[in-house]
Formats: sequence, structure tokens, C-alpha cells
Amino acid sequence: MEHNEILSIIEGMLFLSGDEGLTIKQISSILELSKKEATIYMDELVQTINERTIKGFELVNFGGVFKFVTLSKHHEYYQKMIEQNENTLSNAALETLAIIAYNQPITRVSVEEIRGVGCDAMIRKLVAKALIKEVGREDTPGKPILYGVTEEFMDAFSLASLDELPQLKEMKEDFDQDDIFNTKYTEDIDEE
Amino acid sequence: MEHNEILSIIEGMLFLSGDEGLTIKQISSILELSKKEATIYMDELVQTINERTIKGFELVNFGGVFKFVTLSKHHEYYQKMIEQNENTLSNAALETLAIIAYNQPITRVSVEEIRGVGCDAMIRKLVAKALIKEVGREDTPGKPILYGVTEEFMDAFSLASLDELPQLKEMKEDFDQDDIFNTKYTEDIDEE
Amino acid sequence: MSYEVILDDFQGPLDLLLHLIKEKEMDLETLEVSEITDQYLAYINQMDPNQLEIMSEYLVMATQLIEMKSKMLLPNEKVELEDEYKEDPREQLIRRLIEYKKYKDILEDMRESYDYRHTLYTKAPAIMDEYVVDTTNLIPDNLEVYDLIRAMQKMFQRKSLTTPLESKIARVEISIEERSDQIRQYFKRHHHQKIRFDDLFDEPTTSYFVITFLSILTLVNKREIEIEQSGNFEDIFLKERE
Repeated sequence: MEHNEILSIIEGMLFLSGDEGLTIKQISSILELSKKEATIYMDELVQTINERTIKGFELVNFGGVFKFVTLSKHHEYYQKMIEQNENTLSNAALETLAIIAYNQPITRVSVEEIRGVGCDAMIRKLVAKALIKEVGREDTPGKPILYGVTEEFMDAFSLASLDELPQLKEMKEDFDQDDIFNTKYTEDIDEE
Repeated sequence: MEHNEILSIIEGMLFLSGDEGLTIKQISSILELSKKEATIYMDELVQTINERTIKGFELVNFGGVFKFVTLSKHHEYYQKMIEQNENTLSNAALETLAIIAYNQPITRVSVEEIRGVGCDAMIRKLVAKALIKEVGREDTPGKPILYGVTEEFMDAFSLASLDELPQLKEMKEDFDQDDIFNTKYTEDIDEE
Repeated sequence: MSYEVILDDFQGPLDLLLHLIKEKEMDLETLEVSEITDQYLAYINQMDPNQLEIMSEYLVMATQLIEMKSKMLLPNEKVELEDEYKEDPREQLIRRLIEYKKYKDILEDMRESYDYRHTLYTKAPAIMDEYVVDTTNLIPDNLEVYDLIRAMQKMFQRKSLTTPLESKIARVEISIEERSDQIRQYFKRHHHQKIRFDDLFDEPTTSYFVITFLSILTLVNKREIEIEQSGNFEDIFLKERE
């Protein structure tokens, strides 16, 4: 099939799929391409679409799912035509999500150790919001549930992959007195 | 506002409006343009969009409603996109299943009210897969069939009971600031 | 001393401790247990005792701090450290604070991406249920509860996202009498003007089209308005009869 024809079909599929988006795997199987070929086509399509002069939407990749989204700078116009759920995220929810995202797979107890507070209700809520999910069981007594973040999480934070999360400032792993206490901890403890 | 910027915003609005499309009146009121101006912009946009080399959808005007539609020559690929193989359930199928699981016993008409689309074919498919079944008749005129989920459904989603699904309340509720305190933290803060 | 910050503002005892350390401009590594304990207890004293549920987590930390402080005051503090396998509680607390602060530090960045995502809109998938030709009766074997939750969440999000406000209004049923009246009002507002025929068909529903068309015919019939067209396929105009 002709090159531009393939790109056209992918564009049409992306339009139809809307917020569900499409993965490389789906595109390659529908068009009978290898994943590598599909990736090359997608790269070209992202470029073509995102470089248009008249551009009301662009092609993004959130967690491996390609989809069209409108531009941030135009959002006030679209607000007039659609009602949107407010869906704010509390600090507690954000904190819990961050700890899970950086440490997954992780048990509830481990999240609680880091936060220093109970997280039972919060974790249930994040599961209900499809932002985290059960990804397995830990091989320790009681077989506690291990949690990880989901495709929905990637979308909610506009991330193509977890590598795009902000870098954590790592502390030295071996925490012995002579060492870490001489290294001055420089940045300010900033709070909100 | 700059010319191409207006065209871009209109493109974004058309994308968001999807199958419903937009009238000149809607476009002119959101962008605070006269109908005449809006019409001129639309003429230009139709031309720009329909003359693209890579074109998966085009801009049509059906009875005063402008909307993007995919090209009929690509129909077989879109068909393929939604054809299900044995390894996936479509999002539409999952949505229907979720509604039935949360509201069972429920009639087809009620499922359709919640989803906002006809579900006749979908329900027949889910019955064929034995994921849902007839569980009775509603005591209203016409005695419509009531559907519920099956043991196969429980199996497929590894559920021991429907209580394992998050509560509807939790799924809809916003995060509020003090929700971490809903449950008492019982274990001691672990000292590893 | 007055405490402007109430405990509801904190995510837990670690959060409160970080706040106090910052307030006292202390370094995390050189944490002065004795001073911070006093500060911490002063805060705890401000707490509403009725909020025991909230307090319990703070109280656990308070006990640990007091224990730590008292041990440090004891002359045999050195002896305590002989046991190599037991971590110094102060070090352990510092370690926990550093670990917790790592996440605190990036929360604003994460919230920014989250808020940014809320300025990007997308559309619901086209409804294509009828195209689904599912040939097998097999149930896929890779399903998880998450699939259901996600489908449900997507649906909740879409409910408010996909219905343009104006088309909701357009679905209101209207009679020929009402529509004729609206058209009369329209002509009143556009006195002595020629109105483009198309301008009256401004809502995209079939029933609205039909009702509007019938209303125009009625009004023409009643000789309230007249139709003008300069030639075949030219624009049609309407105007009030004088």
C-alpha cells in the first residue's frame, strides 16, 4: 500500500478512537505491519500532524497510547462548549500516587511506611479512580497485594513513559554517620 | 485574533464535537464572530482540510452541520479496527459489562439509557460469550428481560464476589482533602 | 506564640516535622531532636482532642520523639550505640524524613502536569458498536478488574465532556405555534430587513427543520411574511409584509 495512504488510514483510526486512542500493537495488527514499521509511521505522523500551520489538535503519546488532544493554549474556547468534571486531586492522593509510581510494585504497608500515615482508604479510592491497580502479590507471609500505576495514570499526568516523571533527589544509600552527616544537605526544605 | 489561530480553534472545536458536529451559529457564538465571518472561515477550513495529502478524515457539511467524517474508501480498515479477536474485549463491551455488573438485574433499555447508545447487538454478543445472562423479567409492561453477570464473568475478571469491585460512590467521588483520615491507621509505624 | 497552621494542613506527622524543621531553619542531617520534640509537642497541644482519629498517628510520633529525647538526655547514651545492629533512632528518623521529602519535593511538578492535562481535551470514540462482528464465543483470558473500572471511569468522564451545551437546548420539542411566534419576534428584531432563509434553520435537528419549515409556510400563508428569490438556486430571502 502506498505510504501516504497508510498514514491517512492511521489518521482516520485515531480520529475514530478518540480518547481510547491506539497502541503501536493495534496499529501494526490492523495494517499488517511489523511493530517497527508501525513505529516509524507513527513518528512520521506525529511530526506531520504536529507541524501543521493550522492546528486545533495534536497527536500525543500517553503511556504508549496515541491519541489526538486539543491544544492547551486554546482551552478557554473549548471550555465554553463542554462541561468538564473538576476532578481535583488532593495532596494526600497526589503523595500516595507519587510514592506508588516511583516504587511500583509496592504494597500498601510500604506506602504507609514512607508516608507515615494510613493509606487504606486512599488506596481503595485510587483503585476506584483507575489510577492504580493490583499488579500482583508479594511473596511474603499474608501475600499482600502489590500496586502499580495504570495507563490512566500515565494519561492523567501526560506521561509517555515513567522515565518522564520528575527526577527524585537521591540520598546516599549507605547512611553512615561519618559520611552523610558531613555532606551538607543543601537545598531548602520547601513546603507548599 | 490571528487568522490561522481562529482556523485552528475551529478545527479543535470540530474535533471535540465528533459525530454531533457544529453549526455556523455555534461556531460564531463561541468565537464571537458574525455568521458571515464564520461562514468565510469555514469555507477556508473545508478547503484546507480536504486538500491535505495525508487525509484520514474530511470536513463535510450535512444540512448546516459541519463535521469530520472518515473516508469511505478506508472503511475496511475501520471495520477491522473494531472487529474483535479472541484476545480482547472492546471498550464498548467492557463499558456494557461494567454497567450490568454494577446495576444488575437490569434491562437492556436501562443499559442504553446509561450508555446513551443502543446496546442490542452488544448485549447479544455478551450473552453469546456467556459473560451475562437472563436472570428474570421485569414486572412492567412488555416484561422486559433482566440481565445479570455470570460465573464466567466472575472467573474472567478473577472476582470472588461483586463486592470486590470498587463502590460506585468511590468511583464518582472527588478526592477531598481529608480523605486520608477516613480509616484508622491500625498497625504501628513499622521500624523495619 | 500562636499557631496559624492547623493540623488539617499536614499530610501526617512526617509532613508536620518537615514543616517545623523548615520553620526553624534546621538542617535535616543535624536535626536537633530535643528542640524539634518541643516544637512538635506544642503543635500537638493545639489539636482538637475531639479529632482523636486524626490525632492517633501524630501521637505515635510524639511518643517516639519523647523516647528519643529522653534517651539522649541519659548519661549512658553512648552505651546504647554499642549494639551495631540496631540503628540509632535519630538516624532512622532522619532517613525517613529524607525519604519522605524526596516525594514532597516533586509533588508540585506532578500537580503541574496533572493540571496541564486538564487543559487538553479529547473526544469520545465514534460509536461503532454495530460494526462489531465478534465471531468467537471465547472469553479473552487476559482480563482484569481494572479493565472494568477503567471503562466505567472513562464513561463518567465522557458524560460531561461530550455534549455540546447548545445541542442540549436544541432537543427541546417545539410546536409550530411556538416556532411561528419565535420567527415573528425574529422579524421584529430585524425590522425592515431581508432575512436569509438559512438563518432560520439554525438548529441541527430534523424535527426543528420540519417545524421551522412548516412555520414559515404558515406565516407566508397568513400573508405575514413573503419570500424572495432572484433566480433559480439563488439565496432565498424572507421579509415582513409591510
